[in-house]
Amino acid sequence: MKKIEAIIKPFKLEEVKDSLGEIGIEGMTVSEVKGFGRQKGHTEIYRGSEYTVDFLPKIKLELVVADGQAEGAVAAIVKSAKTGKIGDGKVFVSTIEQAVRIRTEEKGEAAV
Amino acid sequence: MKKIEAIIKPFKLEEVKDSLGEIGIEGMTVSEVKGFGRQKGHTEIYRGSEYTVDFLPKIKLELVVADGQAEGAVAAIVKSAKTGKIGDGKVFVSTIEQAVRIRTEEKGEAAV
Amino acid sequence: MKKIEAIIKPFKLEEVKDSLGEIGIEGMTVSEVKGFGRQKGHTEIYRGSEYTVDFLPKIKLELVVADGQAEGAVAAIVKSAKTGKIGDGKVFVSTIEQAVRIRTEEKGEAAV
Amino acid sequence: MKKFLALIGLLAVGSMVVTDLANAQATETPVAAVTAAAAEAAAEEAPKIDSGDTAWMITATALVLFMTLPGLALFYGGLVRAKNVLTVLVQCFALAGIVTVLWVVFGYSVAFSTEGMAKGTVNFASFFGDFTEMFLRGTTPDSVQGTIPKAVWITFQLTFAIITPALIVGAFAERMKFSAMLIFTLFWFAFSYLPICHMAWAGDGALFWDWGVLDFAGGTVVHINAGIAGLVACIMVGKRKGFGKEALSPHNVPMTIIGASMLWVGWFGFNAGSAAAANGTAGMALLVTQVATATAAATWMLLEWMRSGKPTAVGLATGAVAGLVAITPASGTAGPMGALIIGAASAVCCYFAATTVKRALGYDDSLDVFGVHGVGGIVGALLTGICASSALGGTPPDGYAMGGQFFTQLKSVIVTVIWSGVVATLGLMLAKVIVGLRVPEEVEHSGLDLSEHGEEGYHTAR
Amino acid sequence: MKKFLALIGLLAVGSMVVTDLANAQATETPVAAVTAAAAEAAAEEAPKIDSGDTAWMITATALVLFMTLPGLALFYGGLVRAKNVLTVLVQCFALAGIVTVLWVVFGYSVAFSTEGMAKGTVNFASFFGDFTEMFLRGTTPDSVQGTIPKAVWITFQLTFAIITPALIVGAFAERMKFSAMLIFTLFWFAFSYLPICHMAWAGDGALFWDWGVLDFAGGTVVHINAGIAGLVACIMVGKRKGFGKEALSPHNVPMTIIGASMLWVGWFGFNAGSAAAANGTAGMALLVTQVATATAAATWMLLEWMRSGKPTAVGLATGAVAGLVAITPASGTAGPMGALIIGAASAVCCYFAATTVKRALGYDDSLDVFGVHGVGGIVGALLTGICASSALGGTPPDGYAMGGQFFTQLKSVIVTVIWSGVVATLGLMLAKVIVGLRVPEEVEHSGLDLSEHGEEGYHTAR
Amino acid sequence: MKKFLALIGLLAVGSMVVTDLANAQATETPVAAVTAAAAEAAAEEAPKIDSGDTAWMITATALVLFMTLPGLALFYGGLVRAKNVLTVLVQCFALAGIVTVLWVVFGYSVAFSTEGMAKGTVNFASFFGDFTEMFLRGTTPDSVQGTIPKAVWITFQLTFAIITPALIVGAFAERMKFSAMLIFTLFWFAFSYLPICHMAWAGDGALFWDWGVLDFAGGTVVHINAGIAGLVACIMVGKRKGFGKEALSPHNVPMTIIGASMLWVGWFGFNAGSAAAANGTAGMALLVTQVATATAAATWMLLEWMRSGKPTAVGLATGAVAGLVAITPASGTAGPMGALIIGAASAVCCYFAATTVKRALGYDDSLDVFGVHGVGGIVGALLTGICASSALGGTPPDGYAMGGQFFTQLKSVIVTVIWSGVVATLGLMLAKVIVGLRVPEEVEHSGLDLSEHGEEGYHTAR
Ligand SMILES: Nc1ncnc2c1ncn2[C@@H]1O[C@H](COP(=O)(O)OP(=O)(O)O)[C@@H](O)[C@H]1O
Ligand SMILES: Nc1ncnc2c1ncn2[C@@H]1O[C@H](COP(=O)(O)OP(=O)(O)O)[C@@H](O)[C@H]1O
Ligand SMILES: Nc1ncnc2c1ncn2[C@@H]1O[C@H](COP(=O)(O)OP(=O)(O)O)[C@@H](O)[C@H]1O
Repeated sequence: MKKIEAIIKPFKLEEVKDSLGEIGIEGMTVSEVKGFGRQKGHTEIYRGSEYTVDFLPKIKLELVVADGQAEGAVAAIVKSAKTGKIGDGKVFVSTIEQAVRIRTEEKGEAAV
Repeated sequence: MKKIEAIIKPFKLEEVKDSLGEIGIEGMTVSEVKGFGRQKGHTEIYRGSEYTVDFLPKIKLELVVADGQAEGAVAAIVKSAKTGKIGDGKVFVSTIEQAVRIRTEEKGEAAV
Repeated sequence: MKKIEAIIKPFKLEEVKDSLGEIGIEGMTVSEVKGFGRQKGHTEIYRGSEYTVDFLPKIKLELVVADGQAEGAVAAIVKSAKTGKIGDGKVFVSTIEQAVRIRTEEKGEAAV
Repeated sequence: MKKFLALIGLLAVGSMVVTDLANAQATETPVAAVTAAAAEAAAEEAPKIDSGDTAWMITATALVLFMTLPGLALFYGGLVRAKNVLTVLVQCFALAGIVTVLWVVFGYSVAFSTEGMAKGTVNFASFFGDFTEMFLRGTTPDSVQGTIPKAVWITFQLTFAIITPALIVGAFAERMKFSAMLIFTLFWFAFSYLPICHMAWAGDGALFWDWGVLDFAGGTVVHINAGIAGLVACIMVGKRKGFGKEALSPHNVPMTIIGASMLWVGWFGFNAGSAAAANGTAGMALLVTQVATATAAATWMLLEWMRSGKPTAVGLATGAVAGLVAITPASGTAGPMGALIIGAASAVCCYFAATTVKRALGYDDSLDVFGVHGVGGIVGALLTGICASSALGGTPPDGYAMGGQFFTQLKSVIVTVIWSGVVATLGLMLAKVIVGLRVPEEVEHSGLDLSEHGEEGYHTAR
Repeated sequence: MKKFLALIGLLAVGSMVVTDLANAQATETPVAAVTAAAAEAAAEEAPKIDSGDTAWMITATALVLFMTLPGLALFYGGLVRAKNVLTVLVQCFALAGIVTVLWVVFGYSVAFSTEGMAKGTVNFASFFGDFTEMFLRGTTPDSVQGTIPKAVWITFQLTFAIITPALIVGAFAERMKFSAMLIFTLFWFAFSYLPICHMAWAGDGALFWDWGVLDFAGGTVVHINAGIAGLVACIMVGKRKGFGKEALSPHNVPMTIIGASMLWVGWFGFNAGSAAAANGTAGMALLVTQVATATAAATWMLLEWMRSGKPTAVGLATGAVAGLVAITPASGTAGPMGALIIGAASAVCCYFAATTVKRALGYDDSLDVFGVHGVGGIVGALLTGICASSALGGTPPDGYAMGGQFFTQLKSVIVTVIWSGVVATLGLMLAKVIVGLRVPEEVEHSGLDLSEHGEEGYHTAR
Repeated sequence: MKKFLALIGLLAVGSMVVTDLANAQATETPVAAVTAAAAEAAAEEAPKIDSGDTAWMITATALVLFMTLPGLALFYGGLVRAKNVLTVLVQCFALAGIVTVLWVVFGYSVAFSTEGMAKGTVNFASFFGDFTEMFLRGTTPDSVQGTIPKAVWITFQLTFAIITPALIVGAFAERMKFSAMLIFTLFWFAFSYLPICHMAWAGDGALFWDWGVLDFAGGTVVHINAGIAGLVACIMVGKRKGFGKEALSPHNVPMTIIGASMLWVGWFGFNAGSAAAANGTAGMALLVTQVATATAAATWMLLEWMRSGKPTAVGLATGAVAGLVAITPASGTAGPMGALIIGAASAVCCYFAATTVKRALGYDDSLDVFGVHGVGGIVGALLTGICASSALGGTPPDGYAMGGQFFTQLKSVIVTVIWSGVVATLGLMLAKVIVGLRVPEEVEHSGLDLSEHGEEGYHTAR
């Protein structure tokens, strides 16, 4: 199985979720993160002192899929998360050795 | 070493932590996440308009353990996190190549 | 490519970010987590009842780097995150098989 | 829902029957009784509106409503877990809405109507008013009560009727069904709040009034009454899942501090407003309220500091509320010295009630309604009898004797405890039969906000 | 910025021209008109300050400012997404600042100056005051208005002038530029708030006043006026990205509940303060405000409960505001029974306006300014005509006839709707030409707080 | 803890010695001095309670307490990082508690007792009162001060005594030990707040009073006094870790806005309440407070807009507070025109003090206590002398001459700056010796809430 981690712009979440749904992927875990990269941060002002905030709000998506689904999932994410502007984010793929569904104790691809 | 990631129901955290403690695992990192899966979301209402919220609050547990401990840890998590109802969550296992304890710069299994 | 995950003390974030910047690493993703380990938790008091809070606030840093950069990055993190006191945290390294930059669809090391 | 609506009807009919009985019994000539707070003023000639008294009493009314909305709602809301914050807010807000309607329909009349009352006579009318003023019939802009418009007096008293049931919700927070809460508290409102209010404040012929009980702003009526109902409720509803095992910590302490601060400020309306005039009594009530509250907060802080080395925010806030509760009945008769005593005593007693005693007995009074309002109310009611003494700088009523007054206070405490306890038990049994008291276990785990109210308190994601 | 400053200048000049015209027209002998609220009092001999009335009116002024800061700001702030919370707070706060300055410079004079007005004569002065009291010239600590210091009266009225434009910002929340908002609302303030206020309250010779319109505390002046401007604005500014597709959920419901509670409490100042005295009228206004608000909150709750099984916190709060809006014009003439009617009716109408109607028509009135203030204001204005009837326990004015009064009310509603609608359209066109109405799409995605104000609402990381 | 308790004892004894000296010196016939605010009223025949004045003053007292709890606590609480939010809230709350007790025990007496004072004579009693009214001995519901109950007057003044030390905590926020804070501020309260209050307001024979200083509501007593103590404290305690390197950003800007709004509203009690009556002076104080505050907020906004293109929420709030501070001493004598001037001037001066000057000098006044209260207080005190002129629409005192008055104001500013600076230094040295000023570095990193108070502000997990 593969684990796909995607860092995306927050307002793209619904779209990405829907496009994953279209290819039959309906399990994922989402967290709020802060990203640091080429996209420049913003300036905040506090009583006249400006300071730069480098970390921007991003959403991290984690989904574990069967090996065969991985490519399709990555493509779906890339397509739906793209705005073409800097800061769109990244997708990372790695290997998962075992998966267990807690409720049923099913293992492997049956579990994801 | 193995990395175990478990997505569980929030109110199960204490129990899971305790059952891991019983088998001697006392290091872990926890984060608040939102999960999307078979468990159907809930309906929220805002001035008479209902909308569905698909993402449910979950807790993600990450722990890195020595290879030999992995199986026991997974079993402990599954046992203590199970309610038998949909949405209990998943456990994923993958490989970690290196671990460093920052304080002492110990490496490998000594570090986890 | 390697994925480096580091759990550090929150107030060290700026320092770690800067020392990674010095060795040319300028992409990373950060999240707020709670850590459980040897560092003992604290006692909170609520109307005269004391209870122990085991989970301490930590910052998790995730960065994917080219294989060659991994060692340097780990060293930079360890150096800058260390206080020598318990609870300084861990660094974990694992393998990433694929990376995609969403904006450009660049793949592999070009994407990180 | 349907069951609930049916019940409302039942309640109304029930009250009517009760009142008809009352009227039937009342054979003596009706006496034009005046309420406690307005007594002095009314002693003078023709009733005329005083603009200063009116100005203060409108303000006091606003302040007392402010105690519930948002004061108490925030105080409680911050103390529960994030997944249940809205239940507490909704309960306070909904009670404010419904109790107001009931007050207009029959509440004011049942609490303050004086048909059939006669000084020194204990009859049905010593416990309940009747329905002569249903829908506030007869109240116009020109109606006068003492030196203020009657409409102001009615609204001022209404704000007390709102906060009292709202206080109770802290006891069973985080687990009771909203529908069960409504059935229980509205039943209790009709059969415990209204009669105790009547006994204490309806004037000559009312039970406590005739006994000479000193309850300036509602120690029995509000705090003991609510505190006991809370104790009964939290026991009958049962403990929260995880109680005693996990930390069920406050989700937002600043919210609790805001709420406590608003309670403190609003309480000036509660206590000084109970003079029903802007006079010396009101002024002294203002001062002693401030002194007792501050003393209790400081005392609680010292207790915590000595026992755990850490004075907490929740502790300071709780101490302040304990002081406010305890000075309430005494605020018309105690002086600054009495306020110091009452403040310190209430902090010590409530501290041990909410910590040692609660732990020992094992009931889960989520937000310490009994520990603070019940215990603080009793301590205050009893010390009121003592601190009225001029030896302690108080302003005793005519014919005051410390021992006798203490005993009188004690009697009223006992009656209130029993009355409220019985009515609360019945109300909870009723709610249990109709809708059941508790939410299912899964709901308790996932939080009541979503299941009961279809909302979550916070959506922090952007 | 520069464009904006230039515009402010323009506005000022514009108003001056208008007023000069007004003065030119005003050939009749000036009449010393008194404002609505102070009318009764002024009927008596020499004007003298009454300390009770003054006490109440200073307090009422504080209460009405409290409605905007922080009441309304919080009510609105909680309902938007976290990334836009500061825009709403800044808009309310900035308006409080700027409107105060404009009020001193020319606003009060344009609203309340009575030069050229004569009972029964419709002339320019029936619509606009003039500039004779610019910079509040002539107002000293000794100036008296009715039975209170004139300085208090000016400040009290100012707090109404602050909240009205602030109400509008809810309609276009989460997408409008701050600069555009200022241009639009200040234009609208000058050319819609001030004249409608003048028509309703400036005294003999003013349009609505002469018609005999009953608008005790600002149904036309404040709520319909703001509600219509909000409707026009949200349509012209366009929908939020994601509207109708995603849940644009409130980021902090407790914040909204706090705000609604503060509006409720502060509204006692708004309505009872509109008596300009601490008298029986103020007392009855207090009572009916409480009753209508509570009834509306409870009604909204029941509606939700029946339709979705879940009474929500936002629903209760919205219901309360609907009730407050609707009782506003009626609070000087309705009785408790009328308050029950107005409360229930407003909740039902606003509920359907903010849900069914809005969905059907598809405009994005972010925080339901039109649905609650527009619709609630119209329902209230019309029912004011009916509930003043003594048959419903009201206090009708001399010569009252229900049908005629209803028609009079209707006329004032129609004039307000058209006037505000036209001025709002012009103001928005002006803002569009000068700075453009909306922020760019990326800014809307990432949140207006950062781009417009260089700040984020929350930094939760330690 | 033990050290701390011992110190409290010491403080008390210290004050007693000082006062005995005072009494010894006071050989002249005691003069029945009246306090500033009540002077006019007292001039009339027999003192009698006026219900309107009383109504307003009870309300004003509630409003001023509201400024501290929760106003100031929230204003400050939102500006610190989440890990320190409770320290600020606890400090404000604890000070409210302890200062109240000290006020009853000796504070009021030391501040307002007039034994030994004589018009035109500078003696010990010009600086300190004595202990004749310890424990408020002799104050009953019938005691009258001017036209209000003395109990109200005492409580009103108490609320000023509470907020002043609470203001200081903003300067050393996020790093000072709670115990050190208590030792320092209570020492300062006894030896700087009480005497400066006495000098300004105790009546004939008091230093500033005899000089003819205009300080209507506490420019010297409250703001300069606190601002200087804050400056000294933040320098002596040292900078926060990370100051100047990282963004030490406010964790909850809405909380700060709520707090600022409450300060604004509560300040009507502060300023208009300082008339000690509901009269024309109070009315004008209400108006000028509103005008100066709004002008300052708008000015600060424009400054930010011009300099960085982004008007911020924190900026608007800070501007408003600057305006409130500056109008405080002037609120009894300035007119609307003066309020515009004072508002604009204070915003400009405080803006540069809190930004450019602070940056240049490099001290870490965490929440700009000196920049806003110190600088705003001085600007206000000086402009009070100017804006009292009738040429600017002010209400000058008898014998007013602009130059002389300006000089008099300046003298009082200088005395206050030196006095407060010296006492603060001593108090901090004392605290340093007994418990040390700062928390350890690790505690500063992990947050003071947990280590000092055993609590965390927020538990967001469900
Ligand atoms: N090497 C990396 N490792 C982990 N996360 C990264 C890395 N580089 C970028 N990111 C994440 O991706 C986000 C977008 O990256 P950025 O360089 O700003 O723009 P782009 O994706 O358009 O190249 C960052 O905010 C960060 O969260
Ligand atoms: N393929 C997946 N990848 C990552 N996380 C998943 C995946 N499927 C489910 N999850 C996580 O597990 C949680 C539970 O899954 P769900 O399908 O609802 O129920 P169950 O675990 O009982 O099958 C989800 O809320 C989500 O957080
Ligand atoms: N086995 C583990 N797996 C994942 N995270 C761990 C593990 N052990 C420790 N951590 C994380 O590292 C943090 C620091 O660990 P701790 O044992 O307290 O101190 P130290 O790093 O000094 O040995 C913990 O709070 C936790 O977040």
